[in-house]
Amino acid sequence: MATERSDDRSTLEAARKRWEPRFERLRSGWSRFTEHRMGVVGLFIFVVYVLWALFPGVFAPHSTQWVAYLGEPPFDARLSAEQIETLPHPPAFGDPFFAPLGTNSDGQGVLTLLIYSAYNAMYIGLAAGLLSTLVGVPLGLISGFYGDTWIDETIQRFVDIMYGLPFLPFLIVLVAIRGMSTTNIIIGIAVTSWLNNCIVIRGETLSLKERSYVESAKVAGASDTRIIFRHIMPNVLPLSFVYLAQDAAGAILAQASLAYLGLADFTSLSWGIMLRNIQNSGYVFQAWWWLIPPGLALMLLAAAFYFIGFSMEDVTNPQQ
Amino acid sequence: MTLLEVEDLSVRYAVDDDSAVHAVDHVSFDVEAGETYGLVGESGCGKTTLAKSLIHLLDSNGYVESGHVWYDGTLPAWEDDHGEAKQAVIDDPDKPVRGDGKTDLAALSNSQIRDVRWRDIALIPQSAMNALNPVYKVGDQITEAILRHEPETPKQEADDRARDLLERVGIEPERADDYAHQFSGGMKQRAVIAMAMACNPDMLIADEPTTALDVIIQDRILEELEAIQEEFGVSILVISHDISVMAEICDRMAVMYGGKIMESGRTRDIFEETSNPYTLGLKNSFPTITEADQELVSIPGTPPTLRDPEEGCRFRARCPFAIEECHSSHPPMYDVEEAIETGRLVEAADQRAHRSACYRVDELDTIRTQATKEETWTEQTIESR
Amino acid sequence: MSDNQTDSGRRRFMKGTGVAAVSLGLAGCSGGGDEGTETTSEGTTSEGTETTESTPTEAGSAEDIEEGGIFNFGMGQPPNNINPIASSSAYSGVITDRIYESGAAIDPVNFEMHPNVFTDWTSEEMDETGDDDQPNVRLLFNVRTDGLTWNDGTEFTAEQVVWSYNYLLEQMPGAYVASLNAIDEVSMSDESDWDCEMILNSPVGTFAFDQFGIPILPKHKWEGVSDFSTYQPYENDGPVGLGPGVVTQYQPDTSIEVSFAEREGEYNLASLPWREEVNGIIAGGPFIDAMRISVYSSESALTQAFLEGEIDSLYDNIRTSSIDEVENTDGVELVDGFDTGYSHVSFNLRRTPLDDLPFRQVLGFAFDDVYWVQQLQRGYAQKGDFVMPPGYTAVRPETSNNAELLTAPATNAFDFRQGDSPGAVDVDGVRSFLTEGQMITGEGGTYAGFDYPGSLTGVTASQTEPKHEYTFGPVESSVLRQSDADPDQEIRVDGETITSINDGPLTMFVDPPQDSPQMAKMTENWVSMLQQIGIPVEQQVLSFNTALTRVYSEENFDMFEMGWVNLSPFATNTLYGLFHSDNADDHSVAEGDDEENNTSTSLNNPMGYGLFEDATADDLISTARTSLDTEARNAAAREAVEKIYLDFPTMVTMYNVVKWPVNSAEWDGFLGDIPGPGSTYLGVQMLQVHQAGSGSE
Amino acid sequence: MTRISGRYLAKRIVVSYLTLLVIMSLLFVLLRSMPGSFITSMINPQMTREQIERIRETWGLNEPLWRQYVQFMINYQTGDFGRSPTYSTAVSELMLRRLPRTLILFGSTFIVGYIVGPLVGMYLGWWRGSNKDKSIFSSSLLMYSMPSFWIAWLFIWLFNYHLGWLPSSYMFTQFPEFEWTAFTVMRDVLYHLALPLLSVSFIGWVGAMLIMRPSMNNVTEEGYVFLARAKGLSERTVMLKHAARNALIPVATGAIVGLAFIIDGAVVIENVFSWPGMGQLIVNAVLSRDFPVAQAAFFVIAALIVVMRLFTDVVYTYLDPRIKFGEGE
Repeated sequence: MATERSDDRSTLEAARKRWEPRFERLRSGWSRFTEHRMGVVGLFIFVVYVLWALFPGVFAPHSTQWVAYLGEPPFDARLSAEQIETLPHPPAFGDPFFAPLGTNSDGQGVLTLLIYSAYNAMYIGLAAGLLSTLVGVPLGLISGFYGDTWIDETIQRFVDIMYGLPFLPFLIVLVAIRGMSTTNIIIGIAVTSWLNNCIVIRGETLSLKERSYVESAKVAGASDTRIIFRHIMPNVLPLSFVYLAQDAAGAILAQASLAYLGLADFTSLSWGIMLRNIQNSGYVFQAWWWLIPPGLALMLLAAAFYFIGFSMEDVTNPQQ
Repeated sequence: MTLLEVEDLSVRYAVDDDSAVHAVDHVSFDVEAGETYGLVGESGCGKTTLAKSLIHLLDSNGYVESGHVWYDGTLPAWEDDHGEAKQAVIDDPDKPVRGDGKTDLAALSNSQIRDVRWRDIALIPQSAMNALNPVYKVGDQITEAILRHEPETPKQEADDRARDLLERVGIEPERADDYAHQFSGGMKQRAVIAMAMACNPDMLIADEPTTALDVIIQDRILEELEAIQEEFGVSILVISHDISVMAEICDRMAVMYGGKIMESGRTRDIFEETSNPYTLGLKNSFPTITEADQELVSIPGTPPTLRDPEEGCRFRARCPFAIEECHSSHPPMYDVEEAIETGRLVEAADQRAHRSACYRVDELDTIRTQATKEETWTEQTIESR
Repeated sequence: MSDNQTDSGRRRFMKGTGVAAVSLGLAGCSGGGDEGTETTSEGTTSEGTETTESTPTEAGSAEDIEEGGIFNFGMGQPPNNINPIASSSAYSGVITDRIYESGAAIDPVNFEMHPNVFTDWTSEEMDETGDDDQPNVRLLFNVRTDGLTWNDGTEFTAEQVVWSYNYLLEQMPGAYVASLNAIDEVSMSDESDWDCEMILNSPVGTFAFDQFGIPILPKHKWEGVSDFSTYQPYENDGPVGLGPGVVTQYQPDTSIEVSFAEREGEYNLASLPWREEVNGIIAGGPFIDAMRISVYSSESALTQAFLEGEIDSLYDNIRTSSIDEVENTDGVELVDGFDTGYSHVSFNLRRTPLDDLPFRQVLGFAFDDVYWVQQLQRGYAQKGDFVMPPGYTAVRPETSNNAELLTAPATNAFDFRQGDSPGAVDVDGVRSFLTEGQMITGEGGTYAGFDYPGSLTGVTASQTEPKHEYTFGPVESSVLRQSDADPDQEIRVDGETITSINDGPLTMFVDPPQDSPQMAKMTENWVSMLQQIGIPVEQQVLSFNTALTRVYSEENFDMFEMGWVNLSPFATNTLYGLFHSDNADDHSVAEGDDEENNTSTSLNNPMGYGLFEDATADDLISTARTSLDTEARNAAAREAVEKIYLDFPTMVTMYNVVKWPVNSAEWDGFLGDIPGPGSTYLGVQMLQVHQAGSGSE
Repeated sequence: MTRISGRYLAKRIVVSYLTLLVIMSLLFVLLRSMPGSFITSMINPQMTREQIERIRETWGLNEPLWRQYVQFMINYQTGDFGRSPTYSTAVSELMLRRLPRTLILFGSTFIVGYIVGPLVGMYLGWWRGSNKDKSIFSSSLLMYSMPSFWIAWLFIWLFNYHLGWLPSSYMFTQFPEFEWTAFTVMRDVLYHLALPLLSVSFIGWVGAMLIMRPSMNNVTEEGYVFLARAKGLSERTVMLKHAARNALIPVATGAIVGLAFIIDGAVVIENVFSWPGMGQLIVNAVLSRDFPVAQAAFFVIAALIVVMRLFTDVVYTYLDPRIKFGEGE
């Protein structure tokens, strides 16, 4: 009994010992991260958008079904011609209806759409970022670990080839082949954006594998997979998070560009589609309240990702 | 004649949370013209900071807190025809020039000190391996220094001088057209020495001149330095953690610890009449070729963090000989000879005398004997009182 | 297909099928668009809000008109080339139509065919019969050689016309293949009264439009051209044609200038007597020195350029959102016009339950046309009914008994069945229509709460009995369960849910570039209505070309939305091309080397209308096509149009109301109240437009 | 002072060429897996089967896919890009017409971006951590986060719609009234270039800055920078001559990625500004399934990137004398 307990304690102790430095690292990393005002601002924006994405109903003044003048469905009338003529309506605060950022030409509240669109942007950003990380990081690890062998050479040639294909037109082809759903757009973005991850992680791995602990693991007879995933990967993960953040920002902007070109799923609620719609219905220069907010929202979310990413880079950068 | 008088110099590094690292704390020493002066100590003791602070090459958060660096030489603009400071400048209370013509380098502005750098005081940096810019030819980098300080020199002449300098340090002049990566480590080091002599300075700061080199090359470089000194009569301020290097080349030296000078004096005195527990410990931790069976004993503990240091002797925490007094304040520099001869603790009046910062300078014999025993260092229990 | 007024019309007709996919791909262009206004011309009724009316300028006489000036014209797409027979783009037509002329010309107001390069003609049925047992027809015609030369000054002869036809018969360019296929031979005539003769292998009622509408090519330029598609007229001192213009600058991606002043030789086709007789047309042009065409890459840029005065007019409509601005701007004006096509949602009749007429009709009941036309199209559109736009009155069924265009009850049989609150569908009414086995066949009666007086022309639907039994039961399909519409019951077709019959809900293809915001909202609304009734429907976004392939080549779809432009005013070839079984793929014929099914040939009737006994208008269409007599032809066409309406393979969702913006401060002479004033009949406009302040009043 | 051995160069050229071949193959597969065929646009339902066959034959579509592929590869080797079905003209002619225009627009933005970006990056990297660095860096990230077409709209709104200073579309006056001299043409192009250039450059420089900043920051730690200071050189000289010169080296690699990025910009920006270049061509070609044009456009861009890569190797040897290609290979 007693020995068992002491065993327990020793395993606990061991676990504590094992985890403590990690917690410590996390904690110190966090405190270093919070030193960057930029990163904190980015995180703040990010959190706001996450809240928007998860609970749009709490933040939005109306539902997406809301129509100016008529209010929430079920409607008791149709819009009159005079009412339609006032659409898109500039910001109104109660007279004749409440729409703090005005409405679009269909009478939907711009602020409402803006908030409900956060989900799509977060989804695209995080999913595409994650996906390209999942492709880029393992390939980079393998390529770096087997540096200067045929494996590395093959992967690098492949990267070379992919670099030769211009991103956006290539994305257009992919979307055309696979259809215009958000999922396909995410896949398309991921397929074309893992290259940077791969190259950076490869470089990092190349230098890491020369480190003594990797050498010693090798001498101790650890398998390649074990060395890669157990000894090297934990060290490149912070860096890959940095690139995940940057890829996420890139994906959000890429989706907006696709939407501009009319190649995004327009039945979904997204800022890119909002911009596409204003262009399509010809109010680009007439309805600033409809033009500015989606662009700003896009900019701020992409910037939030960049802010977080670059602050993390500072934190994880051993030179700093 | 005194070339450099460092007077009560304090250098600090500002840290984020408004505290400061007291990297160099009230340090005074003199360097004579033509002599080799050593600054020795563990890494982090402030020796490099001290050297860098002389010509304002501190990192951006470092600054001179107080003190003077009197240097026998002045700005080109303040010189008369003989290279001495003009009387008008000396008389001008706004100009940091003393009656004897020495200029306070610490008081010069950034642009003024640039004129002093290399022309008066050249520097061989810590890692001479990286000191050469990889994208320019070695010769051009020497020429650049010449043209900076003697802009009227024709380019061709500067170039010839660069080749000449290289030849003097044993590098074929045509290698001036090579890039740094085409040089071996020793050649790079020598090229930097050649570069240091480009403007014929009166003083040369050699920061760890041999650290990254193998022993044979180390030796050659040291010889090179000595040769240069003989030829040009330049003073050399050598900075090293390697006490054996110091023994070899220095005329006089100072031992630093925790931003303070612990002991200074003629090299021979310091080695033969070691008068400070720290120096004793340091000596123990270095091998000497003469004593074959010597056991190496390192000083336990780590150097103190210098962030807003507490009162008391900097070395007290690691010192086996610490006494009550050591905790009250850092000891002043006592005159060793005076202490030995009279048994009294007297602050040294002469910077050049053999000095030691220890309250127990009067008990040197005991300390020296105990210090040779290994257990003195290893078994000490350091109580914090 | 073929059946359009002018050769440019032919191209634009094809555009709808994807030929000009480019144009629809990016810039969003005409055709079932979101633009449009109500018209107030005779015969049509205003549906939308009253807007400021701009009336075409009264025709003045040519003598008073001061000639000169350069007319700047903007387009949203570049002309891909200016080869009149290789190009399939409407934007090329803007240029080539100023250069080339054909045998006959069409009156843009009443669509009669008039002499042009041919001065007069006659037709006679021959004793011989062609391949399909149809009698051959001989056309005899004379060629105008007085007052007409090639635009480079070269003399024009009747022999050149014969050469041109024979060259085309040899080359068979795709754009004219339908018209050329009917021609057996063209030669100089032996008859003393006639210059030339053309033998057709079957009667073509609209030969003057089809066969005489083919551009006449200059022998002296084209003689050595072995492959027409590689010929670049501009690089060979051309293009040379009989038209009024010459191309004086050609930067294909950005700018083109067609000069009228620099034409060599005589041109008198604009002053032919028939023109003077047509109301509104000023004979004797062109009065402008040149027409300059600028290409903009987006519609916003185009609109912007117009509003800033960079261009005097643009191709086709101005976007709805700018109509107010144009109306409030001095010096610019909107010329009203009719749509030349329609927007539609079409159904795949091969699929259950889309194969059943009552079910298709219910799809129409659920379509909220008021929401669509009034709110989404802002009233700048007309509610759709027949597959002929209201501008082509001669072939609309109303004509048969003088009913009100667009508003007669017989044209509203499938209108939205509104429930208690505005914009909500009458779920119970529609459900009982189905469960009671009702069907609108052309007989009068009350259907799902709406009176219908019976058909105008007396035709009835092809189907006489419902094919399936409809019941409603608990909601099972996931589409409906997850739907916001939250239906309480789901439809069963012969006891099964649609989802289990079709391996999924009915899918509606939506294509993004064209009107995406409005179309998306419309589909969303419609799908929601259908879901409320209990019909599992979902929408799927496809890029235009993907949709085209799925629909037109593979016929692998349930429902899709698209638009047509530039239909034939005579209806015959439109009906044949879009609704005849000849143009529907039944997938029985294998094609290519290794293909099992025919899935790459695009046919214009993807619905499969005509392939089935109980959904066909083949006979009426064939009668209309081959009838040389105009009245008989129109009567058959009207019946066919109404039969298609009742059979409901296609739900016509709207006709655009055309508002063609022009710079009225500087220019005058525009002809309004015609279909496609700024597109199809741009040629007419360019012949009579002139500097403002001269000629008129 | 070339440090590239002939053998190395030859090897690199061969590898680049093979890369291009693979890219071409990939393009062939990709474009043909798109639904729809350009032939659809040429086939008329009323054509007889023979007529359709003839068209298919003309465009080589009757051949089995592998023969089409071989033919395509062979044709490209001989510089024969085929003919465009939508433009009815030789594809090479289209490329020649379109490419220079894109190069003018994006070459100029490239130049502006790669002058401004490294300069700002140099400054920020040198003063990394300072308040100036923080504020400039975060605002440049904000710029970088703007959708390009959106910022272009804002500029058009301001400079064209509102102030009326600059034209919002085209590359030149389409129907110039002025005399056609080198000077007037250049002035005209610059006038039209202003707004697109401003819009793209507004965002475009940040990419180069992002590479230069950390690179510069790393260099500040180098011994030679310290020594340069110790030599008494002015801060400016140290920064420009000793630090920036070395920090520029990785920026050259970034430029290649930047080049690819520019093509993406071209697709959107050319559309916004009615700039008749490659970007619009390639999108239209893809959307209309004009495979000959799409293929060629992709190929030209890929070739451009591959050639630029080769070119950077040469640039590298001038930027960094340590690099000696072809030795120890």
